[in-house]
Amino acid sequence: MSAPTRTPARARMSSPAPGPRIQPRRTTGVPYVLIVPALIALLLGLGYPLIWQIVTSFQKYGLSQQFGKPPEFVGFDNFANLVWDGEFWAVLVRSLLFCVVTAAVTVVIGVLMAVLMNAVGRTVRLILQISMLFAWAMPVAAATTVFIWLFDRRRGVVNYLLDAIPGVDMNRYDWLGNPLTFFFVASVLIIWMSVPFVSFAIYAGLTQISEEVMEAAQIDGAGAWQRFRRIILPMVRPVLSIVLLLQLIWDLRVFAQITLLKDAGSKSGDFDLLGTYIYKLGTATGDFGMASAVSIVVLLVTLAISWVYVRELIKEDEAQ
Amino acid sequence: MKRKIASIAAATAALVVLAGCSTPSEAPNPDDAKGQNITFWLMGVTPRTLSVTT
Amino acid sequence: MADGGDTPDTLRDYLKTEYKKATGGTLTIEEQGWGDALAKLQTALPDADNTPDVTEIGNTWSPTFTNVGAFSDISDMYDELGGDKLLTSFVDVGKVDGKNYALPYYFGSRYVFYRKDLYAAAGVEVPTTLPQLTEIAQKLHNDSTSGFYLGGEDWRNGVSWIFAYGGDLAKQDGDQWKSSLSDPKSIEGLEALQELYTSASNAPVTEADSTPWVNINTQPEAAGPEAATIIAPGWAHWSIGDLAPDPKDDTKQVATWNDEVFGAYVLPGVDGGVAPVFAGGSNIAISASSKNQAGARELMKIIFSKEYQEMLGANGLGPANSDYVSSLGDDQFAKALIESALGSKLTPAAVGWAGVEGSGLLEEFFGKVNAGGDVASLAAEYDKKIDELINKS
Amino acid sequence: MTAVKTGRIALSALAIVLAIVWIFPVYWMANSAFISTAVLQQFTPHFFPGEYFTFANFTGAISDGSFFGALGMSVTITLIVVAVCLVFAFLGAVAISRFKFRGRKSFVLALLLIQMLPAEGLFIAQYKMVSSVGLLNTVLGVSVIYIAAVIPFTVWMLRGFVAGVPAELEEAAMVDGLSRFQAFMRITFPLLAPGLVASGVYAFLQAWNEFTVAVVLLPAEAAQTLPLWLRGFVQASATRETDWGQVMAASTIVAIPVIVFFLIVQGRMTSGLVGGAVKG
Repeated sequence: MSAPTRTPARARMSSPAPGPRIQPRRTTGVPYVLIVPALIALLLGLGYPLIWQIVTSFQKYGLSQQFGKPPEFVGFDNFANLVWDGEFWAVLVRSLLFCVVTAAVTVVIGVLMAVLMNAVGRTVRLILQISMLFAWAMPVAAATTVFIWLFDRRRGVVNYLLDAIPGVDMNRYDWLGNPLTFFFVASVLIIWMSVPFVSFAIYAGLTQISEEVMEAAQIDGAGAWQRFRRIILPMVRPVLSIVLLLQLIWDLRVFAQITLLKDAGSKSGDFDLLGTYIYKLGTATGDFGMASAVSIVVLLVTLAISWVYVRELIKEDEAQ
Repeated sequence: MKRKIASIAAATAALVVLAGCSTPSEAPNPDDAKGQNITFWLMGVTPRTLSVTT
Repeated sequence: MADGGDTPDTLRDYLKTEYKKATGGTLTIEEQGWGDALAKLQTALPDADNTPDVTEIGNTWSPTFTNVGAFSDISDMYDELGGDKLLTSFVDVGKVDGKNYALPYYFGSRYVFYRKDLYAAAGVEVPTTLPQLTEIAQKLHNDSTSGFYLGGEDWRNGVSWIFAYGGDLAKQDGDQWKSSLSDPKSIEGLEALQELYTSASNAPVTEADSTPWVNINTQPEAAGPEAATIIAPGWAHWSIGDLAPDPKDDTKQVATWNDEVFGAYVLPGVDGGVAPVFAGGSNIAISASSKNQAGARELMKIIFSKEYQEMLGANGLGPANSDYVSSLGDDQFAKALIESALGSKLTPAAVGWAGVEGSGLLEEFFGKVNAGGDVASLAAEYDKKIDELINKS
Repeated sequence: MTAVKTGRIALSALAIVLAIVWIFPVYWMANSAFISTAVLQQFTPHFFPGEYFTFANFTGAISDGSFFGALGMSVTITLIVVAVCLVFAFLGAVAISRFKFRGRKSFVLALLLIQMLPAEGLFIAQYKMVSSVGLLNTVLGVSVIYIAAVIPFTVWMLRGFVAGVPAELEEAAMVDGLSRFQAFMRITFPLLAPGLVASGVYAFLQAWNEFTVAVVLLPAEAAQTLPLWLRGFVQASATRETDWGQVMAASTIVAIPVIVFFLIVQGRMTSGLVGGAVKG
């Protein structure tokens, strides 16, 4: 009676896909030739900057070095200053919290949106997908500008609508004025921007589940929730895990939206996330040695947090 | 449009050319101002913000 | 009427034609928005192939870039360009070891604009001392109209209260600078500012540099203005007045000054006289890495010529050369500009001052003071933070 | 049956509500673009242009002529980045999903690491590199940086697609006498089209929206891209307040090419996302 738990879908991550068995080719040069273009492009665009960043993180590199004074090797001073600098840890914790919450909500809404797309009729699905496309296509600078406009203290639509509710006085409420509501607006903006990609990716996974499996479960009386938990989720899990990882990485590195929102709000450090903090250290105060050190620490912290998951991804990749 | 085609042609040049480029040659005698084209950067006076208090 | 503030188009065209006449070469003028100017200066100035030949540099950034060697030594041109007639305080922030690198381009200043109708209705007079200003602002203040509109983080205006009570942002001992927010006089000024903000300003505590004239004009559909008094840079007066659709283009609004409704006065000192305000304006310098030193020097001569200085004055920008200050005219705005500029003070000429400004520490500090925090402990905390940056280059 | 019917209607209603929530900011941008700034200043928001309808914001936005230069730069850079990135990433994806070779694991790991590195700290080095070879203010200089930033994700995404196409199909074709390359091109490649579209869309958005690198590598006004052109509006001039009507019109103009590009690829893309990400 029980629905087959291991749906024979092509995309099962953990079990080798029944289709392609990679025969161990004669180890010709072909794979190396194939990855050469990508390697060259990466080296040309990122090679020098990465080396420069690693070297600079061990130097005292300020504006005078930018104007020709030879930089001074200072060993781990930059990293030490960082560790003892309370503000860095505050910004790091704030950014991690922000990216976990934003990424989680994005993916949850994305999954629900995908399931919804799968459940509704063709025309309604098209309407939903077109509106997602419009939202996804809107450039970051334009979307952030509009959100600042919507949440504006005096002329914003949000305050106007909330004010219309009897008993609610939101007149002149300064959304960007205190950290909590500032990050709420930032999170809503980034979720709004990211859901389209997530929902399309998950929807793609859903259409893989063969119709028979879903009908079989329904006939067996499995409720919507059981069907979701026992069939849809396991099926979509591989897409889900990759999309969640990417969303976490992107939301931890968010910069443009926060800069523009801060321009409209407060210049104080209490509103910084890692992106604006690094830019402030580097450009604004001209301490490029410190900014490089922070960037490397952020890379290591991101890797440390996602290592368990990344290793599993690599292992599965090997198994294929 | 001419500049556009030139930049596309440059783009399709093998990326290796990128590493090989050398900086343009030295400008004419710096002491004589005759014919020197110069640029002048102006700063917006006060920091303008996005604040919609305007 | 030129809209003042940045170098209006008439002045740019003049520079281009004059430069063409003098050298036969072409002058390109590019405006850098504030947000990206720092990143561009840091990358372009040191790069001989892409540096601007001449650049305006805010007088608060001038010490930092001058000290790291970004500009050419133009001491030999000092007298020819105006010598001692040039605004000395601006000259000093562009000088290292007695050599001139950046010279004053124009000066601006800030003074108070007020609503005469609201003052009359409340039966208050133009204040002659700073404490008096706080009193009348409190009388004028109500929920919909600020007695004195000032953003919580707006330190460029707030700093006048520190200066007025004899305090300063930082003090120099030897070649090192030390932040002096917790100096008793600075604390006295900050407490006075805190009292004014909390009791007479509806502006958000996180607002740093708004466009204050929006608050003193009566917006369409609104009963009255958002503020009875504001403090703004001199050139703001072109944007203050009765609002009406622009005859030339009805999608825009134009403000025409109205003497019955609007007035201006200089920020009064603690015991009368004039309170020192934050000196607006900027310096100008030749990029050390530029390959067109001669052409750049020609442009400097044109900019410091009598004709151009007087054009600056005609557009409400304070000429760098005191001989031509009269070109500002003698209306109430010119008088207020000159009178307030006389006592104006610059930010510390410390090597790391551009870094201090960029860090946002001052916005953070003034925001917390105006939010009602304990001034003494905040001052000590931020003195320490600023000291880490102020001597760093 | 009615229970299922009403359930369906409820879901459709929810879908419509969500569609409205997601389209509303886009609508608000377009709506404000057709309302004059003076009216936008008023305290009551206007949900329809109605009698305030004006086209002045658009003409104003394009009037200073720098728009077409910026559009040209953005289109040129974006097309080059998308084309080069797809070809190089596709080859890389084929390598890591079709072959076993030493260094494969570290290559895949390196691709992920690059995406974790914050970009804000790199622009000084990128400027030094690009200006040292005299490529500031050029399409090539910026494209090289963008391609390197976009390839890692694109290789990951395409890898899933290539792995999704069974190798047996190729072998069967080879048995019929096709060469290895012909088999690949005739069998596997057509199945990858949706995957290429989906990755192309990602690369397009990255290049079209990029701002922080462009600010430094395209300093000259003549070389600015659309995001820089838009930023210029928001910072207007020091004395004029931000002209919100023009900002919204400029934002709409910047958004239109992207929306058109999306609608063209929309069909292929949704099926594209179907294939690729699932194999990821």
